[in-house]
Amino acid sequence: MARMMPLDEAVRQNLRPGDTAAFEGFTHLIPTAAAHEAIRQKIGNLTLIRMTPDVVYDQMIGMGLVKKLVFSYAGNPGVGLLRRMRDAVENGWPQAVEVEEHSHAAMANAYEAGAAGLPCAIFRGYRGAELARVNPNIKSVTCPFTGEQLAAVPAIRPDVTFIHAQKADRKGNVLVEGIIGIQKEAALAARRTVVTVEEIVDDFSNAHPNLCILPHWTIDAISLVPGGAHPSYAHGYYARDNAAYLEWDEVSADRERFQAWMEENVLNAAPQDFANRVEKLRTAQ
Amino acid sequence: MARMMPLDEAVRQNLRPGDTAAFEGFTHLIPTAAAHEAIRQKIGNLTLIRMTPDVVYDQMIGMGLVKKLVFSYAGNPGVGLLRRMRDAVENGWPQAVEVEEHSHAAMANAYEAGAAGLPCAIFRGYRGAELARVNPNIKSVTCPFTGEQLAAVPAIRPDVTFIHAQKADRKGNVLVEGIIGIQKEAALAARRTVVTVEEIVDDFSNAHPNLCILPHWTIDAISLVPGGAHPSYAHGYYARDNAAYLEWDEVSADRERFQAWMEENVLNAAPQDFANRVEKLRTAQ
Amino acid sequence: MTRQDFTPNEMMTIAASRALTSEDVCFVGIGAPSAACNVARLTHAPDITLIYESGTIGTAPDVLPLSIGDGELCETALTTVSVPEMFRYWLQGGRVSIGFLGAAQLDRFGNINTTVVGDYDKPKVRLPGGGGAPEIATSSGQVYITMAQSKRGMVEKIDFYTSFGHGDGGNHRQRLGIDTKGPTLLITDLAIWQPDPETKEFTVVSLHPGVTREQVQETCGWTVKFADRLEETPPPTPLELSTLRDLKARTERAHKGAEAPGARKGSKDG
Amino acid sequence: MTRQDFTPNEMMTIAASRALTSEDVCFVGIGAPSAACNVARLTHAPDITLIYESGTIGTAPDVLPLSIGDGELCETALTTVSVPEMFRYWLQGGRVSIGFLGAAQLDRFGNINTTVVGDYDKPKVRLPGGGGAPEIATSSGQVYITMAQSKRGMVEKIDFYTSFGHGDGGNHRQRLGIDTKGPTLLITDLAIWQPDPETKEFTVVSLHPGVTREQVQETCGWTVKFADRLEETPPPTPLELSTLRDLKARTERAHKGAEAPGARKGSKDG
Repeated sequence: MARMMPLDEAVRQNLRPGDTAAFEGFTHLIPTAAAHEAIRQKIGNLTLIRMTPDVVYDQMIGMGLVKKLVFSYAGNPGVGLLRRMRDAVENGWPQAVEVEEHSHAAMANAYEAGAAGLPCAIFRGYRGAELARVNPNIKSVTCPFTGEQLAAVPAIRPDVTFIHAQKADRKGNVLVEGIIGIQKEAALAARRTVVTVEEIVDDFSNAHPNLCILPHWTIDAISLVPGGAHPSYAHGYYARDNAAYLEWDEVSADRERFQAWMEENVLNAAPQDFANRVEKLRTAQ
Repeated sequence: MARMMPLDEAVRQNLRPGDTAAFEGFTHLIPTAAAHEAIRQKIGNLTLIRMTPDVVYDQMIGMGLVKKLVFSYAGNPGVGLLRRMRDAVENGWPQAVEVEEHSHAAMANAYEAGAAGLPCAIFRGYRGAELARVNPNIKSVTCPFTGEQLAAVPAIRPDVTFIHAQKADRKGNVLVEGIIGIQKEAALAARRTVVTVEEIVDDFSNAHPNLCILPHWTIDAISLVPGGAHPSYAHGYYARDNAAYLEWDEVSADRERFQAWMEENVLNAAPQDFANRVEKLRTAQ
Repeated sequence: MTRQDFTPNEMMTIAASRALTSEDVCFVGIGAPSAACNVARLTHAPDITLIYESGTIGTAPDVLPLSIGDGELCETALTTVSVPEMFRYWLQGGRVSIGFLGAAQLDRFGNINTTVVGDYDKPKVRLPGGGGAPEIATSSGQVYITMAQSKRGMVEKIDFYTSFGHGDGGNHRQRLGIDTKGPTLLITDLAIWQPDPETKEFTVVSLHPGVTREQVQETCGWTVKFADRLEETPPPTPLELSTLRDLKARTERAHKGAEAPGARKGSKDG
Repeated sequence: MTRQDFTPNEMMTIAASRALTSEDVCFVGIGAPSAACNVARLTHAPDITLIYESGTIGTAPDVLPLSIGDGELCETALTTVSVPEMFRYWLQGGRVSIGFLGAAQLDRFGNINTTVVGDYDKPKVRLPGGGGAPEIATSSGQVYITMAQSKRGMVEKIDFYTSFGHGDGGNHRQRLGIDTKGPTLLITDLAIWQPDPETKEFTVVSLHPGVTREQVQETCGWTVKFADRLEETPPPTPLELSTLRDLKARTERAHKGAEAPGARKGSKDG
């Protein structure tokens, strides 16, 4: 049952050292504020899951909070590689990170299976692809009707999923719009779900009946954090800060510059700082 | 690529004797006009698929056009049994109908697998249920990670699917709203798809980005048939004709009364008659 | 025994409604379950989440739907999802606390038949089939069943296991790997039944006002077990009764619909 | 050889755009493929359907997205679906005619590596990984690849088979049960390549204006095969060139974004 609370409390109550956690968002609605709060609280030893780990996972890895990464595309979208992740994987700095790597199709199906309460997902995938050789969590199943071999992966069931959404209503129902990505599945697949939102409204009574809405009883905590997806964006609220993604490529290239940036922009910052960061990116509503 | 054409032509071009056909609609948006056109064209020897065969399938069975029925709930919704189907199954009148019976969960998953291009669907189902004994198309698959036995059913891939939708735009994109049921999956799972619509609009440029829209290149033929879902309903256009469902229980109770009713209301009627039938049921738009 | 100012059917619906709470997420079968769930919502359980298999989540219909997918359900829902999503994410996903089913045939272990009377291949009566029930019965946290008693309905042995209750009783569910509770409550027009903790046989725990043990036995096809401490179901309160009757009256008016030629009055739980 | 008024990169993008038609349903990778697809849409293929893996179907962005999920893609799309639906119904469902991929490493049979340079467990360079590519490569009707030539990129043997092209050549796809055509076209900054009908080895069929065989060989890590009848790629038309340059200029302006502190100019195909 969704409870409204400040973000620090929501993270403290729902993310524990050693957890398997997903901070999901497919380019859009990335829960940056929640990830930064986790960094401030120094919750470590995490297994992080995400289809498209980008800047925030680069930051968590660089801060030494990550034991293992489950992913399908690890890049700074449109810019290049993730330099902190590379440093961890290639050089073990600040600590080695174990990698479980999939394709997007596999992870999308695995989240879907998690939301659907199944132990595994089957799909037509990985044919001729070498990931099946290096990832023991890629197996196969034979269709009992046609004999076709299909790829199988275990369902994803995070201990906790964090997502950012546009709106919650007063009861704690949550609305996600635009590029909805994998958020619904990631939220439903998790044991606990925390949502940061741009806005809290009275109700969704005028919303179209077929929108992506998570009922309040599927969510554990909701925190109001305007701008909380920056530098990603919130459809209808503010645009993507492409410049910040380009900047990250430079910041993350150097260990000391990275640490100074984190000190200033994360460790010594707070959830309410996000509102300022998107001020110039706000779109006409 | 969707082509706009009159309903008689759309049915003639896309439904052939002996086809496996789905006229889908989950209480809402049932493609009655298309089914009536198929009856007028006397296209027989059909294998009909539908989760919830109701009045229109009762009519097609009673007219002797159906060889086999694949279904999960065959009833006059909220009223009772399907009397023409009972007469066919119990007494072979006007001809025997073969039955392949599933649960809703199985058929929903099987359509989903059809839309997803998979040969089969797996789900946690049929546990302790006797349908698995009488239906050879219910098998099982073992999860390669947990060892759990899951139910498996073959994907549904109709030769042709008919659905009714609220709107098409001029390019032939189709919008379905409200109780969207299984229509998207049924349309995408089929080799050919025919859509009847309430209305043709210029474009969907003001529609919410996450609505259920079928792109024009997934559809073969579109026919404008206002009222074409009667006695079911079209959300935003007209209400369900509950009285007609109650009436059907009486009409279908007697073979001769059934035949007279079909003569008058189907064989000697035309697609454009549907607009009149919903006139009194129209809701404020 | 005094004359009651309510019918056995009304008592059944109201007794069933009392078993539901605001915290429940209830997968609602059409007919008697639908009436009970909505009476609960309109009285003591205003925050109950009602789910219909057509995809509507958190519905609050003003009139009872005739079908599982009436427009009213969508218009009043928090959200409406596709049917595959309903069965995958919401039912199979383990998010339903109560599956509420009716039955054509029921046995003492809560196994339900809505498929055929007689042999499956040569049925005497071809019933509508299982619909959502086979998986509602195994994926919901627990299952409530409601039906009017009759020897034809409550039978020693059902003709077909459409949906699994407690099977042959005891730990039969666990033996099949089913980890949900199954039928935990049966509400008829005469009594409230609960499964024996060991044998899982439905046992009468409460008689509705004015009902005798003999009446329960006469309308049941198996030898009825009664609990040692047999309660009397509290009669409907004025609020419960007026809520149910108002709901039924609104429903009847609505279902007459547009007065199409040949329209019959009223509806029938199907 | 006269001085060209276009760059090799522009020629590459425009040559790639010409391979697309209004009837295509194109699953668009970010970077060079995205530019080519949008030039096609803005010139000779106005009705092409562009799909990005973020869920946007039928997009018509005014500027090129920096990421696969920029807001522009959703705002101009016919509809936006969830990522599982994208990969299940649209890609795996067989509805994509052209999968358009870039590559970090490519071999002569169209196999692609975007995973690691060096050993998988101890990589010299950890690349971003496959993302959608492994299934785009096998579920799309055919695959077009576009990349700038270099000995580091076009190699004798790739370090990791991220996505399967023609494997070891010949009928290797069929032997694995893959029934789609795989890579049928490679467009580089120097030439157009097509697989040999038998061996499936990429063969140069057209040199871009002013490019020599030697230049192609010098920037390719394997011994290049040239077709017997080697064409010259028609140079960009004024319309193609202005369309591409306008698109790039709009994109550059847009990606500077809100002039956040430390913002760098321009974007980079990633």
